[in-house]
Amino acid sequence: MARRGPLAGVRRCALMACGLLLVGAAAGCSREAQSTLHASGDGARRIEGLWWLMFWISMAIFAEVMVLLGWALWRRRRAGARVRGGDALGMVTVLGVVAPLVILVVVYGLGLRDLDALAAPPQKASVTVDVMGHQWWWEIHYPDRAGAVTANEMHIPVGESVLVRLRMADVQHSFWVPNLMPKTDLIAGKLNKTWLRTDRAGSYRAQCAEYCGQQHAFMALLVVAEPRASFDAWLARTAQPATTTLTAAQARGKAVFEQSSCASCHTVRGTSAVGTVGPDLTTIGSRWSLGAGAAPNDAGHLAGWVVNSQTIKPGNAMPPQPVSAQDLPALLSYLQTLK
Amino acid sequence: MSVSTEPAKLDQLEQEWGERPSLHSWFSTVDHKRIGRRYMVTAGIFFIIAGLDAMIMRTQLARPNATVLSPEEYDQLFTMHGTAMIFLFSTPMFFGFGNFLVPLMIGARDMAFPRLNAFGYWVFAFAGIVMFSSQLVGKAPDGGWFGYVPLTDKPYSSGINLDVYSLGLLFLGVSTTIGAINFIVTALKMRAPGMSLNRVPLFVWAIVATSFMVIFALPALNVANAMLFLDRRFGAHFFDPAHGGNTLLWQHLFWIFGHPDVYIIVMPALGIVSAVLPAFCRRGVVAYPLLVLSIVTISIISFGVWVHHMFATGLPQLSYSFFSAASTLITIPSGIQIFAWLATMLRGRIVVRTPFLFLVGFIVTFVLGGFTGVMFAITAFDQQVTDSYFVVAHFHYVLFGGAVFPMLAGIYFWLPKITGKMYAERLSRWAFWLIFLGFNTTFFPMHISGLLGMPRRIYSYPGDLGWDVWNLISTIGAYILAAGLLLVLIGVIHAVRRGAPAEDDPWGGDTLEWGTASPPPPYNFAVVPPVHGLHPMWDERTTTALATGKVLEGHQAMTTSELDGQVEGTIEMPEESLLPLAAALAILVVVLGLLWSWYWMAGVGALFVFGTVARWLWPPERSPEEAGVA
Amino acid sequence: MPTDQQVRKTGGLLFWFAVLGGALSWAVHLFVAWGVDETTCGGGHTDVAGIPLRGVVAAGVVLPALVTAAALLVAWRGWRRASAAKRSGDDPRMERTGMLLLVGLGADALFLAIILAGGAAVLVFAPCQR
Amino acid sequence: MTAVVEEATEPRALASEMPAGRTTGWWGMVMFVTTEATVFAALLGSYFYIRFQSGQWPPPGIEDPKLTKVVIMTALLLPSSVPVMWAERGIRKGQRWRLRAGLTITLVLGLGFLAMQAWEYSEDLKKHTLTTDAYSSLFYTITGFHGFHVAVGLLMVGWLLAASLRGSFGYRRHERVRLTAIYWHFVDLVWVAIFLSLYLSPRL
Repeated sequence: MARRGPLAGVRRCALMACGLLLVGAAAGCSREAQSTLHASGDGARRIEGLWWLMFWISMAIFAEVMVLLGWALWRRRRAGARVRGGDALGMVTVLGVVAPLVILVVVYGLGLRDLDALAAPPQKASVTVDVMGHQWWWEIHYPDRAGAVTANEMHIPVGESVLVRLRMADVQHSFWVPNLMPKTDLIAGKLNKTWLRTDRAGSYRAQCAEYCGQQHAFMALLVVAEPRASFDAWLARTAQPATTTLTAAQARGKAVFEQSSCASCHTVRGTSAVGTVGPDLTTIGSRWSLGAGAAPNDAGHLAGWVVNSQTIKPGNAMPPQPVSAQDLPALLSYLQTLK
Repeated sequence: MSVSTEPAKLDQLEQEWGERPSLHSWFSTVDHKRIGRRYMVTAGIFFIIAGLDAMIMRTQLARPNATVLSPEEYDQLFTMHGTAMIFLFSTPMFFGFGNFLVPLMIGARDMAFPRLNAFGYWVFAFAGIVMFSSQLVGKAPDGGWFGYVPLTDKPYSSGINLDVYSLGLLFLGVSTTIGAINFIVTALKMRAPGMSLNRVPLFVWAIVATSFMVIFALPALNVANAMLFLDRRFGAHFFDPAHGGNTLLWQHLFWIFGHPDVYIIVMPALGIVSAVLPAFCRRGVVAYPLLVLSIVTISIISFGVWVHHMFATGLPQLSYSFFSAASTLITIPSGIQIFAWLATMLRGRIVVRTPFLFLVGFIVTFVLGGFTGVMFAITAFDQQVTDSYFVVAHFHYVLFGGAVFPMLAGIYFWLPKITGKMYAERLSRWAFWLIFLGFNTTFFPMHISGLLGMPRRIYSYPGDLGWDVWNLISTIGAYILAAGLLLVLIGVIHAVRRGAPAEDDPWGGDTLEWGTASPPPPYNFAVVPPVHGLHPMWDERTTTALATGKVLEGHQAMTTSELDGQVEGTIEMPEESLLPLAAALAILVVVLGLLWSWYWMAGVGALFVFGTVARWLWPPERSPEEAGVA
Repeated sequence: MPTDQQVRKTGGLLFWFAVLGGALSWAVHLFVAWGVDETTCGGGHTDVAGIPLRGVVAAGVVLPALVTAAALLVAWRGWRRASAAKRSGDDPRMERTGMLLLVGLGADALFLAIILAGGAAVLVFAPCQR
Repeated sequence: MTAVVEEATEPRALASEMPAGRTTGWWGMVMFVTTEATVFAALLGSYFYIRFQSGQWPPPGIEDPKLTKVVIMTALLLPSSVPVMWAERGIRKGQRWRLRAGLTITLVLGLGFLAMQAWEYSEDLKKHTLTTDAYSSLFYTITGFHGFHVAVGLLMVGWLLAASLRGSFGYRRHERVRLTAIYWHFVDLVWVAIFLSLYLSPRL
């Protein structure tokens, strides 16, 4: 490692940089790869530009240091290399103070400009979303549309700015959508605001970025950016209570749901279940996952979750449910009708 | 080297300063060399335990959705890994280096307060035992090393885990503060005659600057931990917004300590680099005043950068920018140091040995860590990647690269002086390459998984996010790194047991510790050497004085003036005593009493503390003439 | 003529002002500019006892900057005279004084840069803009 | 004045050494006092941090702390630095009786302060306790921590008194008296800061 020519250093860095890009693009195309290097939101794209600028400046200075180091090590092999006196005040001042000062002031200035741009969206926010952080899931409200309550999923119209108001109900969390916007923490007793805006439709995975206890790892949410028309349709569906016509089995499932302990913790608008401890389940059928990203939303995992969610997401607040063998399929079929 | 003309006087000194190797003297020693060695061994053991914590975590994270660890176990492991590495390994290890080397480098016979030094070690050892034993019973702290409230406050962390955290750190704070005071007073008052401030070795500058940072940083942590304990145990409301408290108060208080603390960890290591480099470049480090400038300015600015840990908490952007400015411009002193070392190599005749290899490894990793550090100083970019694996990669590059590499260089460099035995060169070369390769394989991929949006402190992750390959590489790297560190351990144990006896000055170093025997006699210097320049051992006036000068007899040490090292007089050094151990045990009783809510026991312990300290400082019986009565 | 004792005392004061002046005024800058900004915005006000917040913060930048510039000048003057004296006499104290004044010089320059960088932010951001 | 500045930047003046004679014990105590002062600075900093961000201060339901008792306490504690200094100057001249007298007076004044504080606490605790709200938590922690420091100071003075009765101090050997004096003056200064911030400033 010690005696590499300067050229090898630069080649290795270029190789590494391409590796980075390749990986960013390749992984998963149905859902956008969760990555800060694959930015499609205004905020994240600006920071991505800043990152590549700082990356290349760093690689240049790293090459400079490697050249100096390599030269010093290479020089020692020459016969008669003798100790030169002097204090090299000039070299240390120029390389160690003047050059870094110039680079730092430029980078600091760009940083100020980008930070200023992050403060407010380009045009006034047309949609407001209230997010309440819980220990280990996200409660989502759309104040403009009465009754529009969901969990771990947030839809936003493409091309429009969305104001996101952040509160928390227990401990500190952090709202981070890597592809769209740098993170903002949810602080006790404080209302924090951030905004999202993207021109590219797609679903972007987001995750809590402040250690908040055992299941901090599985406190994800999906931000779905879609054209205005489908956004309005989704919002209407979400705001609407569960009124789909039920088959006999599904009706029995509904009865099981209302009499058992489910109703004491969960709300399904349009039924007698009004518990507020757990998430609102009115549109559980159409959600992207169970347990804020802990398991995919299909019949098998739903059954496993209802019977004993501690096996999938240990430590979460939902105790195992004693649902009898014949009631379970009815309950599942009912839950899947809640679109 | 220091064979004086009067052997009789040497035997007299040996008899007065020496401690018969017995169990009693093991517990009652006040010799800074024995205490320094003990600090390093204990910190080394804690490093191994915290390192094993990291290995288990890396095994859990090797594959997605792994079940090696439950979330609760993982949380305790990552908290103990962070807390132990920062509090129980790095600062004590460098206090060990400082304890052993500062008196030798400044030509003193011991630290200014030898018994206080022993007391500091015992308190550190007991605090470490208390914190690690909580891990054995599964009650280790699990709130992260910076333990943000409200998660670490009562309703959300009801176990005793966080009481272990706050009381353990309060207990440890006693030892760190005492060590810092001891270093400052030793460096100010006990330098060899002639050693004015511009002739003080850079390692001593680094240790004294670190001590001043400890003096001004630890109080913020102590206040924060005291408030947390009062909140948790007695229902105070410092951090409870419902009753007028403020959760950001914890973050401010913690990070006012937190960031100076990471410089408290790195600064002694930078001092070690400046102490080891001259021996392998056959010349002093260039631009000595600029290096002193960077040590002093880094120490001061480190107190004005703490809010860069809180850039995502929604404070006014103008407040952020003051700290972003200081965090960005603190790079310049680091830049001065890096280019000064490179200039020293360029202007010197390099001799490649293992310590020098670790210095090269240090420069490569610390420079990379420095770049990502500057990136974090820019608020906008920090908001995107803070609390992700990118920050995990950054601080391992600057903490492992910046502190552990120089520490390993220091261990190999001073092993002959500390133990009197030489290490095996071939084995240590293998150790270096394994560590360098393992380190980069472990932590470089974390930059990438961080940029791919992987948050830190997650016990597991789903498989479809593109993080798997990077985490697997990191785990493989961790095993290589562990192998390298194991080779270091084997090399040191082999050297101590069966190594070749080392000469007094195997490297031709320039600082005064190479003027003593290996290992140094109990009294260090028979003749307190006059200093005439920055490199005493390369200055024949000092070396001849060491050999032929006048012996300072008795259990005496010389004190000199603060700025110019003019001789002021001599002071009587205290004998060995068991009171430091007794006082440390008394405080342990108080801490355990508070931890288990046996408040009467804590009360009794407090009485014992007063009793032992009163006895410790009790002045000797003096006749009126001797004391001087009008 | 000022007595020798008076000169020695002022010399000591100026010496430490040159070495530590930058650090102290930067600490005051941080305490005033950041402290006032965060607590005032946190409390929801936009002025401090009638004075607009931006004015107070700007004062928290300009005044410490001036004090640091003064310390820088004293350090520069002292360093030049000390290094001149060092070359001529052999008083070992000159070396120590020269070195410490050089450290003071560098430190004051660095702190001035930090205060000015903070000042630039005052121009870019509204005081309570989040 | 410019003449002095002109002279003072003479290299010879700039290089003046600080007056010699500070012992290792003196520096040790000064450093200890510095770190304790930083603890109180952090406590008072937290007090002002929370105070400036909360609306009404002290919060509704708790009226401003009454000044009568506190003024007496200040009148007890601040003057108690005088007998300590008097005692220290005395022992410097070898007068043991002056040391013992001075220390005894300091002890009495200090105990008076603690008694008054206990009395004040007994009344305050009827209105609000540590667990009422952040203001009370801060109030009791800061004043309690200072009271603890006064108590430790009194233990040190008592210990000095015992050692001097046993006859260990004279004009040659009295460093521990000087160090205790430094600590005691520090405890007074902290009380001035607490008095101004906790008791006086809410009224301004």
